[in-house]
Amino acid sequence: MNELARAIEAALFAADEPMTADALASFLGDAAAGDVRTGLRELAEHYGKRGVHLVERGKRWHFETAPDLAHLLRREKEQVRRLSRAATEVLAIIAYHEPVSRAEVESIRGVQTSGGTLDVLMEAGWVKIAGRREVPGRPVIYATTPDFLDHFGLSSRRDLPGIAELRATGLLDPVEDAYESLVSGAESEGGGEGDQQAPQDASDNDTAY
Amino acid sequence: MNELARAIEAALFAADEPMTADALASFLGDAAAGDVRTGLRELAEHYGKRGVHLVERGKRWHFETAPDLAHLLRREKEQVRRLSRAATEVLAIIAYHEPVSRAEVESIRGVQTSGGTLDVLMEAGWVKIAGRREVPGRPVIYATTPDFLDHFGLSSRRDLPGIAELRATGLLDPVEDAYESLVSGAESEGGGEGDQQAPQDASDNDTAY
Amino acid sequence: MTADGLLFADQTAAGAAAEADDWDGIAADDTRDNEALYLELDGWEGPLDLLLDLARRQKVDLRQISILALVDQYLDYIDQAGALRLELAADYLVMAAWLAYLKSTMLLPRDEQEDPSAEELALKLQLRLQRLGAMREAAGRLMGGDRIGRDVFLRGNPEGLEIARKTLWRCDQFALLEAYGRVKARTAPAVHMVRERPVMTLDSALERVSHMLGVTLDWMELRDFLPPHAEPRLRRSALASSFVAALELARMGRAEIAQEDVFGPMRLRRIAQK
Repeated sequence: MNELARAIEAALFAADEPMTADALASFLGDAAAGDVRTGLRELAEHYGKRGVHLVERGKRWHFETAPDLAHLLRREKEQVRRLSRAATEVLAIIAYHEPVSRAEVESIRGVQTSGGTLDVLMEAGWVKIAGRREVPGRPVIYATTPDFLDHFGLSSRRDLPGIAELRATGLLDPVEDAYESLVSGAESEGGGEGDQQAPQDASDNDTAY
Repeated sequence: MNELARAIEAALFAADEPMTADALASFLGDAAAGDVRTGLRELAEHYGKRGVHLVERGKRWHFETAPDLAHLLRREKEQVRRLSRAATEVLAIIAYHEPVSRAEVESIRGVQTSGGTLDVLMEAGWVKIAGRREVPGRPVIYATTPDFLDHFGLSSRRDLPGIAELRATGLLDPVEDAYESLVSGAESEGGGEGDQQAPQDASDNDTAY
Repeated sequence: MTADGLLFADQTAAGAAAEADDWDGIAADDTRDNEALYLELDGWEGPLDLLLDLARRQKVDLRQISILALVDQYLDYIDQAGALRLELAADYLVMAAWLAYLKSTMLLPRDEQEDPSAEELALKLQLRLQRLGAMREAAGRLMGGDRIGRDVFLRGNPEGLEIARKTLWRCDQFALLEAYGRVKARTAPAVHMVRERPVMTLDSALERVSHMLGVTLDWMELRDFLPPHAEPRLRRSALASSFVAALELARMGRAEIAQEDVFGPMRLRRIAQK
C-alpha cells in the first residue's frame, strides 16, 4: 500500500464530510489530483467487499458502512408487552369520551393517572393530542387515532358497545371487589333489565316490610 | 473476508465510542465473544499497515488514523485540550500511582493541588473518583478512566511509558518506604556492619565541601 | 540502590560542586538578569518545584545531586529575590529556613546531631525530588504519546450505532371493554336520589278522616280509613298521616281513640257534638 493511498484513507476517515479528489489533493499538500483519483479508485476496490465501502457521491468521496449491513447498525429490538391495567383503563376512557383532558380521565377513573400512562398510549400510537380545551388553563385534550381502531378491529368509534350493551354482556359486573360484588348481587337480581330498573327493584323489596 | 469480520468492521466504523469485544458480540446479535475477539485480531492485523488502524485501548476497540500521518491531518483537526503543567503532573501521578488520594498527590508534588486541577481532569473524563481509602478521614481516592487510556493511546496501564522501570527502581513507592529499603539495603551491603555505616560514609563525604 | 546512589559519594560531591559553579553561571548563560530570575518564581509551583529545577541544573542523575550545593543555590536564590524586595510566598521562606537548618546540621560533626539525622533528612529530600522528577518526566512522555485529536484522529463523522428499543404494546378489544366496564362499575356514582313517592299529606288525611267519622258513630279501625285500592307505598303514607290526623282530632275533642292490646288495631270513634 503506497503512502498516498494511506494518506487518502486516513484523511477521508477523519474528515467531517465527504471530499472531492481535488480537495483531497490540496489537503494532502503536493499530491497530484490524478494520483489522488487513482488512489481513490484503488481504495474503493480494496473496500469493495468489506464491511465498509469507499463511495463516490456527486464527485465527493466518503466511507460508509456496507449497505447490506445497515440492519446491523440501526437495529430495532422489538419487545411485545401487554398494556397495563391502568393504561387499558385510560385508553378505554379516552375512546369512550374523546376528546378528553387528563383531569377528566382522572375524574372518570377516580384515580390519578401518571403522565407515563398517557406517554405509553401515545408511544403505542393509539392516542394522540387533539388540541386544547378552550377553558381556563387550556388543558391538552386527547383522542384516539386510526391506528387504535385498526388494532382493536373497530371500523369507527360508534362500534364501541354502549353502556347497556356492556351491562348485557356482564362487563359492568364488577367481580374483584367484595363490596362491589355485594352491589352487583343486588343488581343482577334485576335480570338484565334497564338502567331504571334497579331503584324499582329496591322499592319492591321494601314491600316486604 | 467472513461475514462476522465485515460486521465488526462496519460496527466499529459507525460506532461513536470504543467498544469491548463483549459489547460488539451482544450488539451483533448471536455472535460468540470468542469469535468476535478472533475477528478483531484479524482486522487489527489487516489494518496494521494501512492509513487507519484498529487499536485496543483498555479492552475497548476503535479505529483511528495511523500516528505517522499526524503531520498531514493535524493542521485543521487539532482539537486537543491544552493542559496546564500542574494538570499534566497531577494526571501522571494519578495514572502511575492509582488509586491515589489528593494528599498523596500533594505530597509528591510538594504543593497543594487546587480543586480546579482535578476538576479539569475529571471534566475531560480522564480521572474519576474510585472510592475512599479506609483510613482515618476516609479520603477520596482517584483513578484514571478507560477514556484516559483511549485518549493517550495506551492499551492498558501497563503501557504507561516507563512504568515497569519506575516500579522496578522503587520510584513509585512512598519516600518513607524507599528510605527504609535504602537504609536496610545499605545495611546488608555493609556486610553485617552497623546501621550507622552508610550514613557515616555520607557524612564523611560531606566534610569534603 | 548502591552506595553510588547515596548522596554524598565522592565523585558526586566533586561533580556536584562543579555543577554548582556551573549553575551560578547559568543565569547569565540563559541570558536572565536577576529580575528575570526572580520573575520565574511565579512559574514554580512551590519550593519543591524550584528545588527540582535547581537540582536538574546540576546536570547529574537526580540520585547523585549534592544536597549541600542545592541548599546553597536555593538560599542564594531566595536572597536574590529578597534583595529585589519582592515578596516571597511563605512556603518558599519556610523551605529556606528548613534548608538552612539542614545545612547547619550537615556541617556539624556527626555525634552532635539530633534525631532524625541530617543525612536522613537530606536523603528523604533527595528521594522526594527523584519522585517528583520521575513523575514530571512521565507526564512529559504521556503528553508526548499518540494523543487522540493531535496525533491520531477518530472517524470524523461516525453514523453511530443505534439500538432503537421499540415496544410493541399489545391489548385486545375485550381487555379494552372490560377495562371500561371496570371503571364504570368502580365509579358508578353513589347518588342517592329521592324518588317522588305517592303520599297523603296530613291536611288531606285530616279532612278524609273527619269526613269519614262524620258518617257513623261506630268504632272504626284506623286501617279502614285508608284508601282501599291504593298502591302499597301510598297506603303506608296514608297510614302514617291518618294516625297523626286521628291524634289531632282526639286533641280537638272531636274523636276518641281506643286500643285494646299493645300493637293491636287502633280504633276511632266520633264524639257526638253537643
